[in-house]
Amino acid sequence: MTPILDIENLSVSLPKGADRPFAIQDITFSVNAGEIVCVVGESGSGKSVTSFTVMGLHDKRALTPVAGEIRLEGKNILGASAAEIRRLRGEKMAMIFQEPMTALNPVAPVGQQIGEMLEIHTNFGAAKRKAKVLQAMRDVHLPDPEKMYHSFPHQLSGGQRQRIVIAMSLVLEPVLLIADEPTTALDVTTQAQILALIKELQTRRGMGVLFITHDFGVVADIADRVVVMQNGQIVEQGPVAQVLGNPTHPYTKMLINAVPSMTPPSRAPVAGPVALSAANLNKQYGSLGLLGGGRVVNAANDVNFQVRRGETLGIVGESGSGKSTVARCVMRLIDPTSGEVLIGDTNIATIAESQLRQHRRDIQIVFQDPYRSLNPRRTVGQSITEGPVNFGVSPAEALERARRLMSIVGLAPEALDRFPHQFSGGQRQRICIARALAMEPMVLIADEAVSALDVSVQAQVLDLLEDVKEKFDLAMLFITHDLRVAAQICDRIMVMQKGIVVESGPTAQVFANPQHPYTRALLSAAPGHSTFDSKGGASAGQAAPL
Amino acid sequence: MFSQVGKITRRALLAAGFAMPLVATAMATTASAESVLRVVPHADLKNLDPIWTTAYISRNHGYMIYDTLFAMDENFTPQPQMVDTWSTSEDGLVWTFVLRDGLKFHDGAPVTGEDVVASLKRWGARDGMGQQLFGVIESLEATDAKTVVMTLQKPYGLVLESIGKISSNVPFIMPKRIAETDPFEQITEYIGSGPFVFQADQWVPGSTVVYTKFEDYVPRSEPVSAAAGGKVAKVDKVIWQYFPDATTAMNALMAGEVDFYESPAPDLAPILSSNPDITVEVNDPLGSIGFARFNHVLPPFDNADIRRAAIMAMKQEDYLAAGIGDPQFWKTCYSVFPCGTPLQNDVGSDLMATGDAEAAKAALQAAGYDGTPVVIMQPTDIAVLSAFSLVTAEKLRDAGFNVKLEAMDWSTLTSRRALRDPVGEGGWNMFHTWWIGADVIDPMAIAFSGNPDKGWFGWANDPALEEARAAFATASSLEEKKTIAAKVQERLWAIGASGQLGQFFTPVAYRNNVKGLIKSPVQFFWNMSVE
Amino acid sequence: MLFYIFKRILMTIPVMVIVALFVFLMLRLSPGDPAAVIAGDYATAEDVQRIREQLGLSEPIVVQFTRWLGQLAQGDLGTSIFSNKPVSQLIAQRIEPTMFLALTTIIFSVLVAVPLGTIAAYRAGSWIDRVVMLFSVGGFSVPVFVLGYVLIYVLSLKLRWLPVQGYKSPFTEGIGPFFAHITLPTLTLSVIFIALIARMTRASVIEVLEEDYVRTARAKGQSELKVLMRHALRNAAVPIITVIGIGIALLIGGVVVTESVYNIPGLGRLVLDAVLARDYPIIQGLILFFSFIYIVLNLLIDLSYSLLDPRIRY
Amino acid sequence: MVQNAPTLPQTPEQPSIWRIALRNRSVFWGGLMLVIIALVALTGGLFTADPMDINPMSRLKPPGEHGLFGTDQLGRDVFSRVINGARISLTVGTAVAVISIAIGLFLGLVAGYFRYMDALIMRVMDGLMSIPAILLAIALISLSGATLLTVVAAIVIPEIPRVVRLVRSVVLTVREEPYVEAAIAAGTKTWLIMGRHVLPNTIAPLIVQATYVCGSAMLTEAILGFLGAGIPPEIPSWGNIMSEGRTFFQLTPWIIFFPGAALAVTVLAVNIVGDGLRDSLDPRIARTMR
Repeated sequence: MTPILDIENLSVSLPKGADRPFAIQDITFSVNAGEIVCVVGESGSGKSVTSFTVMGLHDKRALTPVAGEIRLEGKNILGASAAEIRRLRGEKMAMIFQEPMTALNPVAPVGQQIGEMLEIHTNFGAAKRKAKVLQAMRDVHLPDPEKMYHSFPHQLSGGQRQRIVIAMSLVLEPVLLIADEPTTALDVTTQAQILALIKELQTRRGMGVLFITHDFGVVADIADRVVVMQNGQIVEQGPVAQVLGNPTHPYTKMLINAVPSMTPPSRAPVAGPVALSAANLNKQYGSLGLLGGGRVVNAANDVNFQVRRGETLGIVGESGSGKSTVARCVMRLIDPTSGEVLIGDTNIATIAESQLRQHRRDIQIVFQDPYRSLNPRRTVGQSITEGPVNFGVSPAEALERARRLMSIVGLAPEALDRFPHQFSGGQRQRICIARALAMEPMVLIADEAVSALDVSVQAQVLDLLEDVKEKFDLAMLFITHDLRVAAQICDRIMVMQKGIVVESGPTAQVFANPQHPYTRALLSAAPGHSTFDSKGGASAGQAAPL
Repeated sequence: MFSQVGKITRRALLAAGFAMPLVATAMATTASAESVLRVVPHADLKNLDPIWTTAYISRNHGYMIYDTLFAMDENFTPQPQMVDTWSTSEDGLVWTFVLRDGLKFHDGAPVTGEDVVASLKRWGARDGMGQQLFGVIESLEATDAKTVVMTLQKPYGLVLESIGKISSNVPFIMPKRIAETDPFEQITEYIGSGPFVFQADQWVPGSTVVYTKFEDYVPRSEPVSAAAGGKVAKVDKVIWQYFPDATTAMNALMAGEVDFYESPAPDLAPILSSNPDITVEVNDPLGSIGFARFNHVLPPFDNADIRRAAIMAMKQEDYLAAGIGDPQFWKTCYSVFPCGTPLQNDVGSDLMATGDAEAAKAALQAAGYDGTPVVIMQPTDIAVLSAFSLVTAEKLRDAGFNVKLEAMDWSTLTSRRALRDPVGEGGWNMFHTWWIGADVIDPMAIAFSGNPDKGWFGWANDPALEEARAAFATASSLEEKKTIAAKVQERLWAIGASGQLGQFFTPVAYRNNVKGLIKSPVQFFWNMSVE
Repeated sequence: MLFYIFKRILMTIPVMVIVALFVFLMLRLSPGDPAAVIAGDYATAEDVQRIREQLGLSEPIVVQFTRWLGQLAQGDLGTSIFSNKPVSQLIAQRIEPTMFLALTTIIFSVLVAVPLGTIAAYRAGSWIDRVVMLFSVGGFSVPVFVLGYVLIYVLSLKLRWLPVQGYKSPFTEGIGPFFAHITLPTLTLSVIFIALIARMTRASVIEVLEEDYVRTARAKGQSELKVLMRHALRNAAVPIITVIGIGIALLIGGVVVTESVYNIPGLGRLVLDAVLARDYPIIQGLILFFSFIYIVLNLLIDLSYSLLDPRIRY
Repeated sequence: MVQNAPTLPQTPEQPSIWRIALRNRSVFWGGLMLVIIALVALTGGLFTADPMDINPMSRLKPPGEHGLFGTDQLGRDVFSRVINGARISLTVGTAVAVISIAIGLFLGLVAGYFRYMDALIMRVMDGLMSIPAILLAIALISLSGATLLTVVAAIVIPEIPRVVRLVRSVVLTVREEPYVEAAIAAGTKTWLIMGRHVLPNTIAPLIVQATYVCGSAMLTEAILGFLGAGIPPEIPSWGNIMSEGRTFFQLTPWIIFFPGAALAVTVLAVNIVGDGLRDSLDPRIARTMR
C-alpha cells in the first residue's frame, strides 16, 4: 500500500555564506501507516529541516527546497499552494514541537487553542467543538478536562502542556504525526509517559509517526524504523533491530558507542582526605508576604554529603529537585538559609564576602550553557588569567599557566587571543574547565556541564573531566539529570527529589538495587534502558575511537 | 446627533450665572441676533486692577468698565465726562465738582461723591502725576451725594490735566468699598460705571475676556473726541481673544474668525491690506517714542559727555527700519516731546540728529572713555526692543564702545532695571523701551525726571532739570508752558538723559463691517459697531 | 489586586513629593522676580519690596515650602499672582481643550500606528517596512510648529477646508464645530506620536513573530491574518501600551507648541504664559498636575497589563 | 590520557563594533550626512557673511541676490545664520547625548547592581520622568537665564531617567549571566566585575540610545527657541532663527523653512544612524553572528 509520507531525494539549499551549500541533500525515506520512523542525528544534521519542510513551516527567506518531492498519501505537496498546505495541516498531517513551555499562546485558554483547530477546518457549532475538545483532552489522559479547558498555559506543567499540544494536533485525526524532539525538554519520568502516550495513540489510530530525536535511548524504546542523518545527508536507514544491532556506517557506530551505558563500572572506593562537606544544608525561597499570603519553597532541605579528593560525587534528580541550588549554595553564589559548608576545615556557609574571597579559589564551577559562560567581549586568555591575577599571580606567569592548561584540555595554546564566538560548544566547555583549573582549586563543581553538548562531544568532555580529576587530585561534584552520564563518571551518587536527598551510596550499588521507589522510577524511566543495558553495556569503559 | 438646543440653553444659563436684567433680553434674542465685536487685544489681560499695575492692557480694560471725571479730547484738552459743572475759587485753591445725573454702577448703586473721593485717593497713592497733585492737596471731601470739593495748599496748573490724564494710571472711579482696597493689593471685585460690564466668570486668563453692554449707562450728548464725548456702546458684546501667535491672529482676521486686530506687526500690514475686506490704518496720531535709556549711576554712563557721545552714534532711521520696518509706520522726530504735540520743539535736537559714528568716536575719545564694558539688557520676547538693542550694540561698537549684550525676557529685565547695584552684581548700563506719545506729552512725564530717587530707572540727576519741571507745573498760559518745555528739552539733551529713537505708529487692522473706530492714542471700543 | 493598587498609590506619594520639592526649589533659586514685574515701570524699590512682602516671597524658602505643602494637602494649588484666581480654577477652566486634544491625538495615533507597525513587522525588510520606518523616522525629525504652519497655510487658507484656529467645545458648540477645529491640531500633534508607536509596534511584533506559539498556530493551518491578529498582536499588546504611557510625556511637550500655533486656550499655553511671566503658583501647580496625570495614567497602564496578559497577576 | 589533535578555530576574528556598524547601509549613509553637516557647521563660519551684521535697509528680502536664503527682519543674511546655527544645534545635541549617557550610565550601573540603591534611585527617576520634558526645560531656562549651559542642562535632566532605566535593565540581565557568576567565583572585586563584564555589554544599546537622545535634544532646542525660551538670539541657532521668523511666516516663509529643513535633515540623519546601529548591534542579531 502506498506509504503515508514518501520523501524522494529532497534537497533544501542554505543561503550563501552558510558553512555548507545544502541544509539537506537528496533525502529519501518514507513513513507507512501504523509505523514510527525515527530520524536521528546530532544538532546541525538537518533532521529538523526535513520535518519543517514537510509541514511547509521552514523559514522561506533562508531555506528553499531545490529538488525532490514530498508525497503525502501519494500526492506531491512540495509545490502545493499555501492555501492547500494550510488545509492539510491539521486535517492530514500535524506537528508537535520541542519546547512545550512556549508552544502554546500564553494569553489564550488552552481549551480555546485546541478549539481553534476545529474552527479552522470544520464548521462545527460551539457546543460540538467543546465536546470534541474535551474528548481529545480525555484521549491524552489529562486530569479534569472540564477545569483545564479554561486554564492558561502558564498554569500547567511541561508534561500537561505537551499533552495539550498532542491533543490539539490529533483532534482532526490526521494520518501523519510529525514529532520534533517532543520529549527532549521534559524530565525523564514525564518523557517516558509522553512516549508511551504517542505509541498508544499511534497504534490505536494506525497513523504514521515521523519522530525526530538525538537520543538513541528514545530511538530504542519507540522506533520501528530508523533513519540516521549527518550533515544533511542520510548515512543509514533500516529496521530498528538491524540499525541498532549491527550498524554498518561508522558514524552510526560512533553515535551508538557514545551513548554511555546505564550499568556503572565497578569502582574502588576513594580513600583521599575530605575536601568538601556539607552538614544539614538548608535553602528556603519565597516571600513572607505582608498579609501572610507568602509561599515558602524548600529548595534544599537538610542536605548532608562529603566529597574526598580524587572522588566524584554525583547529584541526580529531575528539574526542580534542588541539585543546582545545593551547588550554588556550596559555591556561595547564593547564601544558604542554614547549615554548614566546609572546604578543608573552614566553614564558608555564612562568613562575610571579604573573608570568603580568599576561600573562593579553592572551589570552582563549570556551567551548563557554553554560549553564556564566557564573556563574548573578552578573549579566552583574558577569561582564564582573570582568576589567578586576582590572587596576586603576575600576568606573565598567569599567561604561562593558561598556555599549559590549554594544551591539557586539548586546545592549541595560540587560541588564547581569540574570542569565544570562534569556538564550538565542546571547545568552550574545555576553556571553562581550563579557567576553573587556573585557580588550582581543591573542589570542581560541574553543574550539568555536558547536558548542552551533542553525544559525541559529551563523551570527550567527560573523559577530559575524568583525566583532570586524576591529574590534579580534585574532589568533583557532578550535577546532572542524565542517569547514563552519572553512571559512567560518578564514584558515589546522591538522588534528590523536591529538595530532599532520597538515596545515596556507591553508584554501582544504587544502580544495581535502588532502595527508594523514586530512584527505581528514575532508573526504569531512562529511555533505551532495556535495549542497551541488557547486553552489559556495549561501550563500558572503552575509549571512544575518534 | 443628540439634540443641541437642550444642551445649549442649560449650559448658557450656567455660564452666564448672573441675574442682571440683561439675561432676559439675551434669552429673547437668539444668540445670532446679538451683535458681537471680536477683538484681538495687543497683549494678554493678566491683571484687572488698572491702579495696581500700569500695564496698557489693564488700562484699556479700565476704560471698558469704568468712567472718569474728566477725559482728554483729540487736542489733548481735558473735557468733563462724569462731571456736569465745576468751579474754581479766585485764588485757585478751592475746586468744586458736581457730578451729572443718572450715573450708576453696574450693580445698580448710584455713583456718589464718596466713591469719587475714595477712587482719587487710591489713584493718588500709585500714579506719578497723582502723587504730585496730592502733594499740593489740602483736603478732598464729598460735601453731598453729587459734589466733591478739593482744596489746594497753593495754586497748581495741572489739576484737570491730572484727573483727566489719558494714560496709565487713569483715575477711574470705583465704588467706595472697592476703592478702599490697599493700593498695593489687587482689587477683587470689578464693578464700574462705564459703558460695558465685565463678565467675571467668563474670563479665561491668557485667552478670553467678555464684556457686555451696560444698558443703564447714560452717555454724554457731545460727539465722541478721543476719550471725551458720549461713550455709546453700539454692540451687545465685546470679546477680547488673545493670540500668542501673530501669524495665526492674522489668518483668523483674514478668515473672518475675528473682527478687529489691535496691533498687528507692521511688517504684516502689506498682506493684510492686500485683502479687500480688511482695512489697515494708524489709529494713534501720536504713536510711540523709542527710548535708549542710560544708567546714570554706573560708569561709563555716569559721565554726561560719554552719554552724549553715545547719542551721537545713534541713527534713528536704522532703529526704526530694524524695529518697525515699513517706513509708512515711522518717522524721525528729534524733539523729546512727540512730534505733532503742542510742546514739540527742536532746541538742542542736533545732538540726536548727528547719527555719525566718526563724530561719536571723536567725542568718546575726548570724553576719556577708558573701555569699561557697556552691558545692554536685551528682552528677546519683545521683537521691537530686541531689534533696538542689537542696533545700539552695533552702533556703540562702531563708535568704539566695548559692548556686552545680555539676553533675557521682559520679566527679568523689569526686575533687573530696578537694581542700582554695580554691573558685577546684576546691575546694568542700558536698556530700551518705548512710551506712547500721551505719556511723554509734557515735562511732567516721569521719563524726563531729573530726580535720582523719585525719577525713572536710570536715575538721571540734574537739579536744573527738576527746577524747570516744577516751574512747568505752576505755569498757566500755553506760551509760558512752551518756553519752559524748551528749557526742559535743552537740559535733557545737555545731560544726554536718554537716546530718543524716533516716532513709530503701530497700525490697527479690522474687517470692513467694523465702523466707528475712535482716533486716539488709547484704544477705545465704545462707538464701534459691527454690521 | 486591590492591595497592589493601594501599594502603588502609596508609592506615588514619595514621587510626587520629590517632584514638588524639585519644582519648588528650581523656581526659588532662579533670578527674575514677579514682584518687580507686577510693580511695573514706575515702581520704586520700596514698592517692589512691599509687593514682595505682600505676596509672601520674602519669607525664608523653608517657610514658603511648608506653607505651600500645607495648602497642597488640602488640594489648594495656590492662587495666580497676576490674575488672582485660584490655580485649580484656572486649570479647570482650560483642561477641556487639552484633554480632548490629547484624547483625539492618542486615539488617532493608535488607530494609524498599530496597523502600520504590524504590517511593517509582518513584511520586515520589504519596501513597505522601509517606507513605514522612513515615515516614522521623518515623523521624529520634523519640528511640530513647522508642520503646524504648513497645514494651516494649505488646508485653512488656501483650500478653506478647515478653520484656522480656536477651540469649540463639543458640549456648547456641538460636535460638528468641535471636530472641524480639532482636526488640524490633532494631525499636527499625531505625527510624532504615530512615529513612536509604529516603531515600537514593529519591534515587538517582530519579536513575537519569532515565538514558538506563532509557529504552532501556523502548524494548525491558521490563516496568516488570524495568526497576526489573534496570536501576534495580542501578545505584543503589553509593550505597545507601555510605549503609549511613556509617549504621553512627549505629548504634553507637543501640546504646548500646538496650542500656541492653533490658539487653543489649553493648559499648555497656560503654563507657557505663566513661566514667561514668572507666575510661580501656576508653574508649580501645573507641573504637579501634569506629573500627577502622568503617574495615574502609568498606573492604569500597569493595571491594564493583567487584562492583556493572564500571566501578570497583582 | 586522550590527546586529540588541537583544533584551531576556523571562523574569522569577530570584527569590532564599528566595523559591524559601518557595514549597515543606513549607518553608513546617515553617518556620511552627519559628517557633511558637521563639516559645514565647523568650517561654514569662515566662508559666509557675518551672521550678526544688521542692515535694516535690505530686510525681509527673498532668496536671491540678497543671499542664498534671503534676509530676516533685521536684514541679516539667513544663509550664514543657518550655517552658523548648525554649530549650536549640533553642540547641544552631542553635549546632551554625552552628558545624559554619562550620568545615566553611572546611576544605571549603581541602581542595577546594588539592590539597596535601586529603590531610591528609581523613585527619583520616576519623579523626574513624570515631569514633562519641555515644561521642565522651559521653566528652567526662562527662570535661570538662557545660556548654552542652562539650555543643555535643561534638556539633559528629562533625558537622564530614560538612560538610567535602559542601563539598569541591561545590568539586571547581565548580572545573571554565568560568566559574571564565574567571575564572582574567581574572586574578582565588584567594581572590576562592573568594569570588565557589565559595562561592555551596555555599550551597544547605549550608543543606539545616544543617537535618539541627540536627535530629540536638537528638536527640543528648536522648540524651546520657538517658544522664546531657548538660546539667546545673539548666538544664531536654528531654534531662535525660526522663532524670530515666526511672525513673518506668511510674508517671508523662507526664514522658517530653511532652518526647519536643515534641522529636519540633521535629525533625520541622526535617527537613521540610530536605526542602523540598533539593527546592526542588536544582541539578537549579534547572537546569530555567533
